[in-house]
Amino acid sequence: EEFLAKFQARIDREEKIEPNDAMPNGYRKTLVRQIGQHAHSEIVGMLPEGNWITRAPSLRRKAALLAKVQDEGGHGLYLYSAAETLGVTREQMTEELLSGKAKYSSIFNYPTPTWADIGTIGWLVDGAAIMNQIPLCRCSYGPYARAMIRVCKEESFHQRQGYEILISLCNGTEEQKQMAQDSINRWWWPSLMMFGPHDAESSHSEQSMKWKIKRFSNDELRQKFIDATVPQAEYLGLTVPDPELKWNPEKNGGKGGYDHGEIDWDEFWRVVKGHGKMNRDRIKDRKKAWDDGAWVREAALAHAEKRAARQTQHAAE
Amino acid sequence: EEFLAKFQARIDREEKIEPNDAMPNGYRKTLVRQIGQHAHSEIVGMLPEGNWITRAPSLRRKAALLAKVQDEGGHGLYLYSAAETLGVTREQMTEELLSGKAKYSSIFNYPTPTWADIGTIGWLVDGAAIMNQIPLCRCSYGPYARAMIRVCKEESFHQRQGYEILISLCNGTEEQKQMAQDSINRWWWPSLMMFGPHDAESSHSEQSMKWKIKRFSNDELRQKFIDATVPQAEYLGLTVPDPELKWNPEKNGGKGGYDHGEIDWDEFWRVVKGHGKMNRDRIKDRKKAWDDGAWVREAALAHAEKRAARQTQHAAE
Amino acid sequence: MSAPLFNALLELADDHLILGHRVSEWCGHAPLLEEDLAMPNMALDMIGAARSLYTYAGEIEGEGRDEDQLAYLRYDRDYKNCLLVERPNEDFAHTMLKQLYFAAFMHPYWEAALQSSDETVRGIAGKSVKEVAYHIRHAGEWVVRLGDGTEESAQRMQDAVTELHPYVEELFHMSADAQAAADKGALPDREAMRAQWTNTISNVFDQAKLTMPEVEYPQLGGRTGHHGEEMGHLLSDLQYMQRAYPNMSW
Amino acid sequence: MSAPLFNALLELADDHLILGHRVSEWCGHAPLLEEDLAMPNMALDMIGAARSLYTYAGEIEGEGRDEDQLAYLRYDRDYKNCLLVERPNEDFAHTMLKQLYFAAFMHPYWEAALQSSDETVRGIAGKSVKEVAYHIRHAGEWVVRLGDGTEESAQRMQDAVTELHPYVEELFHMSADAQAAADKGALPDREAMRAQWTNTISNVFDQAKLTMPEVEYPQLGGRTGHHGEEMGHLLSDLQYMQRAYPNMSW
Repeated sequence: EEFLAKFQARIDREEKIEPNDAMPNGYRKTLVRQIGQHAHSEIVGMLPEGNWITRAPSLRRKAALLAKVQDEGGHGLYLYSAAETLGVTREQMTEELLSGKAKYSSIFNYPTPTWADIGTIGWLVDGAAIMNQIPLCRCSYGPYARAMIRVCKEESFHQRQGYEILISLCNGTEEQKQMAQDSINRWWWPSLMMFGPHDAESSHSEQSMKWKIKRFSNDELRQKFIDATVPQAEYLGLTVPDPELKWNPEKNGGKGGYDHGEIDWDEFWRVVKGHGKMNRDRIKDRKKAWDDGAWVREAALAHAEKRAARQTQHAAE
Repeated sequence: EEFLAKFQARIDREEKIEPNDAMPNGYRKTLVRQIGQHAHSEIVGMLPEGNWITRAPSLRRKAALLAKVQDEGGHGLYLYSAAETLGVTREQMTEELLSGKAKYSSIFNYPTPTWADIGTIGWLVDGAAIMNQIPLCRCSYGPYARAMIRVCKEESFHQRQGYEILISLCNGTEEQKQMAQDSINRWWWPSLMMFGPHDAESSHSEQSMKWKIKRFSNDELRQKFIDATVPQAEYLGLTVPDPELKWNPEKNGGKGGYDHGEIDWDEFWRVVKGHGKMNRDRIKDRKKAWDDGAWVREAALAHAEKRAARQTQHAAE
Repeated sequence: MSAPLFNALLELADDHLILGHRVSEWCGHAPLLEEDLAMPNMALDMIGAARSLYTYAGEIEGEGRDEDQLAYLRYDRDYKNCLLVERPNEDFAHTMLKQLYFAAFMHPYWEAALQSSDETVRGIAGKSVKEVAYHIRHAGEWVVRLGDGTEESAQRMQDAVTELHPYVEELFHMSADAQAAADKGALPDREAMRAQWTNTISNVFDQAKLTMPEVEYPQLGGRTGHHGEEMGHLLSDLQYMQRAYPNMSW
Repeated sequence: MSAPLFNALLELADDHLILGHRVSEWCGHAPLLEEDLAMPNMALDMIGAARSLYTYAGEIEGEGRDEDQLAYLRYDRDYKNCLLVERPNEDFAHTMLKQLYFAAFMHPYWEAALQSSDETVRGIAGKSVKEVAYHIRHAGEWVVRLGDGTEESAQRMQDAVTELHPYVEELFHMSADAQAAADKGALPDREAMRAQWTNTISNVFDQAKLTMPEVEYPQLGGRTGHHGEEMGHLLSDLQYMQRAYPNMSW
């Protein structure tokens, strides 16, 4: 009781919680789940974009895409490290991902059938990720907050790059414009779903807000995203695939904002439960990489042990 | 002694030797080696052409190529069956192929980098094969002779088809003509090598001639092939890549024929010994198919046994 | 009528082209020589049907597109094949099951199409119905052998069932174009094949000791060109020559 | 001079493009996360060098071809990369060994190129020499770990050596164009890298407990566009967009 109150007081003072600090079990568990899920999303997120590395339409775009996918791996690495400060290993987390116990962002269960998707993912998906992540830079858990600062900086670079790909398409031929429009048609709604269920349906939200792991509600962030993104779509000359989308000057306390249509929550839950187009392929790919790589990891370990043994022996001689 | 003389007398009378007939060990061994090698060539020969099935430039050509590669598998099947009449199993032969103990035609160790190669293989490689095989239709060993009759009929259909592919290319654009010329540049000499070393260097020839397994010498068949093929190249408007090639009216006992340049025997032996561009890939592909398929063959066997056991039980009830 | 029939024919043609492509990938790599003959044989049937269907679709469209232009010169999002046929081959169990699922649908479909109001469709159906009967037999026998073979083969077969079953529903799905073609009597109603399909598969599964899974969420989308990622790589091989050497005769 | 230098630059550029392509195929599929970062990193270096080399080759040629036209719009037989770089990835042992073999050649090559008579070549060399030093270190460490790791890894590593060693000689092979460029002092003599290459590799092999095989018949032909069959499939993916959507900006 007293401990919890003291802990909450630290949180309320905006003090950062650090790995060796005492913390409530629920706080630790929430963070392990959330950071792990976030790390997995970065790792699985390498796949839909990785799908276009060998087919990128120009060397410049190929290099940028390689760098981007590499950055995602890097984010995964920081995030696993942040989670490890809470006493869970990367191996444990990986096994939970591969067994389906741990989740990752559902957005990566949509396929990338066209090159335009590389642009759209940067623009919309990374854009939505940034909206979610900027508040996390002030998260009460220090290692997570610090990882997010670095991640957010790179993500906004990715977002600009993605938008720039779409600018090229929208300044291009009729086929290219169609490719861009088709891509936004497919990604718009899934991007909105990235903010999670409506506040009323969101199970973990309230406690997370109190602990300052989360600072804005799902619906608030979603609205911010829409308001920021619709004008960008207009600039591209693309149509947002929501017939109910309409400027509402009353919204956001009189600053104005967009009213929008309802999200297809059946689809949302279907994909979360594992029935999206790519769920099974994503896990299969990761599992294959992990299983095929077992001998490499074992060899690295065996070699390190041999080397250590030799050094001990050498020192003893 | 007496047996050998009697056997030779049968051969000399052009009697067919059949599976249950007594035969000299050397005769059996020569046939097992030759038929096995021939069967393996059909099987490995599926790979260079199979390389273009998924990329054939039209549906008509794709269907024809599928049918052709299927025919090659069929030839492999007859030939393995013919060899099995001599007391060797398909498994034994396959293992000898995969271990490198048994050979297959060296021509299949050349790659097929372009679509034109599908035409050239039909025209030159199948053409050379037919030259080699027509005399085998009269081979002294009955099952082999009968298999070859069927094979030769299909091969000449393939040869026409291959030539027809080249006609399309040579009636086509500049790129297509170049593709055809490049292909004949690469395949001409290897096709000539298909007839084997010069008669003087050919180790198995003399006894095989006596036993009527072989009826013409390597050099005779090669000359026939050149004389038949050069006019076909001319008709296509393609240049045979042999600057020493020249019509010689004295040749072939005054009927005329082509003088030609010397074959690069170093290359011939290099490829025979396993150092051609594709030798390792070919065996690796076949080995992978065989190893990956082990569980299927085991399951088929297990199922057949279960079924047989059930039928026995059923009959007993 | 012509646009719906054109599209409905493309659905059928794309199914055959893409499944034919997948089976043909085995050529020279089969687990036993007999299958190195049987698989190209099935591929040939599929490609043959695709050719007739594309040719007829091109005539219906009336814009001078021939079989090759329709087969090779569209983009990923324009192919209308169901998702089942584009799934990667994985292992021999997957391949045979996929073939069985498709053939068990096409057999009653072509039988019904023998009564089509469209003469060309009747002709294609007459040829195809016999071929597909052989596919059911051949693939079905393998599903039985593998399902009731060794422990490993049974496991692989059951894994294939789990993986491929969610793609079955799309076979029965009627696009608006398919519906319009059915309303005119030109092509059969796909929904009507369900009983026969289930009957064929149950029969095989009984012998194969396999259990038919419940599918909560079927995988749809192929008919509107929403394909998986493997499709693009299939197309880059399929289209290579036509794309790299445009407007030539082969 | 311009044609030989153009061709010699293409040899180099194609080596980098194709090896970069091969390493990049690992992206998202590496055996451990650290390698999911290291491999795209190496791929980026390779693609970066390829871009500079193609751009410069295009300038030398003077027909207005840019890096993308040179990288994407040639046929199989026109690519001049050595055969080593196009070999399939197979497993991680193959991949690291291939990278080591190539980097152990390129390091002294770029060092020598720092003395080139050609300013642009000097510039490319200056950037690349540092990158390649890292590739040697990174790939070399893995070759040691795997060669002196478990029984399985040692076997895989030795298999990779047996398979890839015949492709090494081509690194030192001088095409007529490379010779002409060397004679002018624009590019180094490839043959001159042999001692350093052998030294680097022997060093790694000693630690990795690997034996260097004798190669009776080296595999040559890449410089004259005589590639293996895997190359065509690599190109159908590589070129897909440029072929399917010609003359567009991306």
